[in-house]
Amino acid sequence: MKAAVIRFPGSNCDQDCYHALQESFGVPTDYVWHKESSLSGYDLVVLPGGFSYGDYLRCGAIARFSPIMKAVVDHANAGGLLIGICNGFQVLTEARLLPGALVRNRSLHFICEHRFLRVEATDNPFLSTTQVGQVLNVPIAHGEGNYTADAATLAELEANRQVLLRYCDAQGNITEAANPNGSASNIAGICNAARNVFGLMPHPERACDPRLGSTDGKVIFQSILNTLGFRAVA
Amino acid sequence: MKARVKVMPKKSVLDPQGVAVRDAVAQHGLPQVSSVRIGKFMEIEVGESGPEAEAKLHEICRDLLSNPVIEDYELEILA
Amino acid sequence: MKARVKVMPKKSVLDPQGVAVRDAVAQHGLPQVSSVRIGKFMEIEVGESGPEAEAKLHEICRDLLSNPVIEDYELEILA
Amino acid sequence: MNTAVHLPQDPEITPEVIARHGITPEEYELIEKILGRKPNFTELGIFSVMWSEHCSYKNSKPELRKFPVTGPRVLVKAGEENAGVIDIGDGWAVAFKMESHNHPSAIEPFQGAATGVGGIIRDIFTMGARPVFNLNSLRFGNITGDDEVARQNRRLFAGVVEGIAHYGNCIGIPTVGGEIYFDPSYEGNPLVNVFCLGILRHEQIARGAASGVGNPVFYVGAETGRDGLAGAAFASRELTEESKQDRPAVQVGDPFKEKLLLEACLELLATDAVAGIQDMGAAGLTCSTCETASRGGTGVEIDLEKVPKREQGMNPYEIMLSESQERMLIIVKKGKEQIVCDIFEKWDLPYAEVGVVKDDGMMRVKVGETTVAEIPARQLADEAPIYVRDATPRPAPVPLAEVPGTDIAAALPALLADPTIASKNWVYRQYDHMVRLGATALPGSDAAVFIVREAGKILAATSDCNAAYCQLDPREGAKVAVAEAARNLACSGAVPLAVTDNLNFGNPHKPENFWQLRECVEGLAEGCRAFDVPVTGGNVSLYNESPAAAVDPTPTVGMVGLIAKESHVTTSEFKAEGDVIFLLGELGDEMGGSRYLQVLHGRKEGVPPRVDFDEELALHDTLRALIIEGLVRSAHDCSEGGLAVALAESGIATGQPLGAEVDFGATGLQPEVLLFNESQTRVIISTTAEDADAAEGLANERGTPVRRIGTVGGGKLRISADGQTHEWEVAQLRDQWYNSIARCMAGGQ
Ligand SMILES: Nc1ncnc2c1ncn2[C@@H]1O[C@H](COP(=O)(O)OP(=O)(O)O)[C@@H](O)[C@H]1O
Ligand SMILES: [Mg+2]
Repeated sequence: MKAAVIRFPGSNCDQDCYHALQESFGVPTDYVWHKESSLSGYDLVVLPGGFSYGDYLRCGAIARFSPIMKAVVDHANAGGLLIGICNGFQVLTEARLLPGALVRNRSLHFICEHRFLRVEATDNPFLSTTQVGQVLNVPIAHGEGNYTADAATLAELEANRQVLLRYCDAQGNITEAANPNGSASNIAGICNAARNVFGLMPHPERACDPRLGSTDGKVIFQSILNTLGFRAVA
Repeated sequence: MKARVKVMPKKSVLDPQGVAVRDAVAQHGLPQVSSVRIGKFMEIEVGESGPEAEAKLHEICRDLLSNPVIEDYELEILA
Repeated sequence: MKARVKVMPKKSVLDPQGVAVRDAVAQHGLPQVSSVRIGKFMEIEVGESGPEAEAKLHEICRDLLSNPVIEDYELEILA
Repeated sequence: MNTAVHLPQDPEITPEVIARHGITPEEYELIEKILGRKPNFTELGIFSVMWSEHCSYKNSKPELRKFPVTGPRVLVKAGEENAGVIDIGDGWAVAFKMESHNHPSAIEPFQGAATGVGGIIRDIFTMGARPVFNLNSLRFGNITGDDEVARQNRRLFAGVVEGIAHYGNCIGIPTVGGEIYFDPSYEGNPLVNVFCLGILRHEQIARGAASGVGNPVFYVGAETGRDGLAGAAFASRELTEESKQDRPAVQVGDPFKEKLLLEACLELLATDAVAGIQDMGAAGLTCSTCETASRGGTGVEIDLEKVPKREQGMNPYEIMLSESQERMLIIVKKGKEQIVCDIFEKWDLPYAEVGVVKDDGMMRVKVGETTVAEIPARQLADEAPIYVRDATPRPAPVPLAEVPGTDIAAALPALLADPTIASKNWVYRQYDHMVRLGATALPGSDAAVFIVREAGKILAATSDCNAAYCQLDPREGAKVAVAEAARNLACSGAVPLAVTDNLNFGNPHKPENFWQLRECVEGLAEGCRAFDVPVTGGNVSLYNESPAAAVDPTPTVGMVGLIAKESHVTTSEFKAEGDVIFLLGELGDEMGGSRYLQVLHGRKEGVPPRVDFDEELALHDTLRALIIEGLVRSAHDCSEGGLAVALAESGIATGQPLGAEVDFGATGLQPEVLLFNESQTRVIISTTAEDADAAEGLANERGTPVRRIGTVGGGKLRISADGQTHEWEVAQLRDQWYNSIARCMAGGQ
């Protein structure tokens, strides 16, 4: 299998995603520059975190029109696995590959800290190795991670079990206090109806090395690799 | 062609910045403030003009300058 | 009282957001775009009214809603 | 030779114009002598910025020569280039430096702090290094209370933090540590010192010299605008008719541009196309052209018509003095121009060939065929007049007659809630400190510990300076700053490598201020010699004055260390119930300049703590030996707030606070003195119960004072001494300490 990490101008978690895939899991991984137009041959496409185009206008608004995005959309429409982390999630919503939008954190502050996430559904390629209700400790780092959508969209997300991760406390309770940014229904990550596109604000790539405080992010990569039938060599 | 674009958060959408500013306005001597909504204002100058360019500009407003999921835009063509 | 406040970056202050958007507009079918400047637009509703409240609102525009070092504001009182 | 013309629209050079440029009559005479004629307006402007304190260090250079700058690890010395470079082994090196942006931050905290971060990052990648982390050292007036002054200080504080976060987060360089003090002396004049460290291979060191006559000179990065012009030492009225409004002193930073510039420059430096590279910081194009020429022993000629500009109608004076951000000057090897073009096209950045390296030692500025400035580069860049200012000693600090008592039960929570001591989580959670997968000790421990993956190295870094001590006794205070920095590194398991410093002082024309500067420099120099750490560079910021007086003298020390093995990484928080607590060092008794006196009694007075470097070094060596033996579970140095605060902090650093049962036995000390004195050379460590004897034995063997003072555990911090016991709920202490700044910022206290 092969993974692609897309580099937009202003991406800054590209190397971290590359590191997690290539070093922690031994997945052959390439950087793909945003001016490229093809993603053929890649089984997994990652839109990394950062500040694409400085996050000017709206986060992800300009990156969405990068040349590579046509190929990203085609990849998703063909059923390929696509994951957007943080700024990548914002790009996915701007590109309408995922519903809703991400707006300023309730506190108006950027927040960087470890947070607990509860797994809400496992019948998808991204959390297949976890249990519903499992609590993951994964860092967040964003200023605009406040997920919002109209009531109909939210209802549909719930009905289809497209909400994959919610902010919770250490015991797995979904509480107001556990919500770092004001996100609707404590949403931290969602997938599309076809369940092959996943967007999340937390950074699983920052939780793959015990020296960084948590390895709970690994289950997400492991699930993807299992789905793709990849056996780690590293 | 010169144009002005106003982009405002939809009424139904949460505007965290508006809420924070409303509270600050209340603290600052206008306690009866009931609402503040914050959007963007853009001034654009382009060499192109004519109906085709205007149509293009509308398209740009819809696709790039605003996000219809959360925002509405108003485009005013000046000259 | 209803009011509208427009806050724009001062003319020769760098507006990095405007520059990034200008480049994006150029890519989007209006290659002759020469300038984009981006500011804020606020709609405010307050219970207070009268000259005193208006003066207060001006003060709030200057101290809270804009940063006079790099921005100018325009306040329009609607009713 | 010397053909620079007078442009018709330029003002005449009158004594007033000269004075407005901050140039003295003697300096002006020297300028005429260097040129062999009168300068034109552009040339006068160029001299005024190059000979300003900021660029020439004309008031501080003789002092800076007192720092030790050499050592076996020094690859690039202080002052040689934009930042010093230090060997860290296996062919790897680090470049790091600290810089101030105090005045810009006072005017516009957000942009002032943001562009400060942008500037220091450029200094680092100019060296060919990839920036890997940032620190920041901040000082503000008081933020507690509901008066207008406190509100203003909170606005400054919030704006500065947001500005640092904005720039660092966007560019993707983690801000992993720092320090913040609040003191009335910084009212209206906050200090914003930012630090950046980058990593590079030895063979990647880039030079800021214009070498190779005939090589083309490239301008890359953001277009030039009128940014920063009103900030220079003159009124801008004469420049053109345009209103002052259009001449902002404030530069707006664009971290997105800088991210592209950083990637493009590093990509370019990895080719062999570059002969020299220099960032455009203060005095942008002026400084970069004359300094590269001076370093290269060459001349540089540029054509302003070719410079990418953001605004129309800029005259040579404006272009040369603009402080627009995110720009670099690159001397390209002839024939390799296309490589530069390709890379900057790829990154969608402006670039232009603007000039050429000459052999005549001149900085020559042209507009098309017209020469608008022509100045000998070396004299301009390196031969500014140097002043040795008068120094008048201030009175020696007066020993305290007695130590006022207090309600001890209330004193510890009050100290923990003091914003200077309280947790800085309100600040560092706004900073992305985790990007680049390096922060292994998260902010909150004694030093930032960072894994540099590309090099397989672990670095520790800290910034320290207790300016109250320096105010009371500048020399001793500066020594303490070095000792504390080294101690923070030792507590993290690191060996110090080198130091960068930022000297923040008041107006040097006031002899008392200049004396403070000199004393502090000599104190720092002594400290650096004692720990055998060279100073690799730094920054001087003078004229820091609050309405009342100069700021407290603040010689900030940034120190970087190396941790040999992963297992040596040590953090400050207690790890488990039942662990044994030791004090390494003496009980201490120095109360002068303590937070206790300042916070609880409103008194900044007395003789500040003294440091004995031999004892200090011996303690660090013992601590490192204990760490290497694997005996240390936690180590936390005693600084502001003394033993009681250090013990409390060790227990409350995490969300699961741990109490402790501590007994000092018979000490004969007044309780306030025992608990809150700030004597140096002390560290609280914890070990497992099994390792306790071994640890104690090893410390004894090495002759380091060691006391077994208690055990970790329970929900209370209980401290006994001389037959008295005080106790506190750790959950409450944690709340006081952890949430204090957030409460202040939510309005008052
Ligand atoms: N401005 C800041 N930015 C990031 N981290 C900070 C800042 N100020 C303080 N910290 C962190 O808070 C912790 C405590 O700082 P400080 O009280 O200065 O420690 P010490 O007294 O041990 O030197 C350190 O980990 C430090 O890095
Ligand atoms: Mg401290």
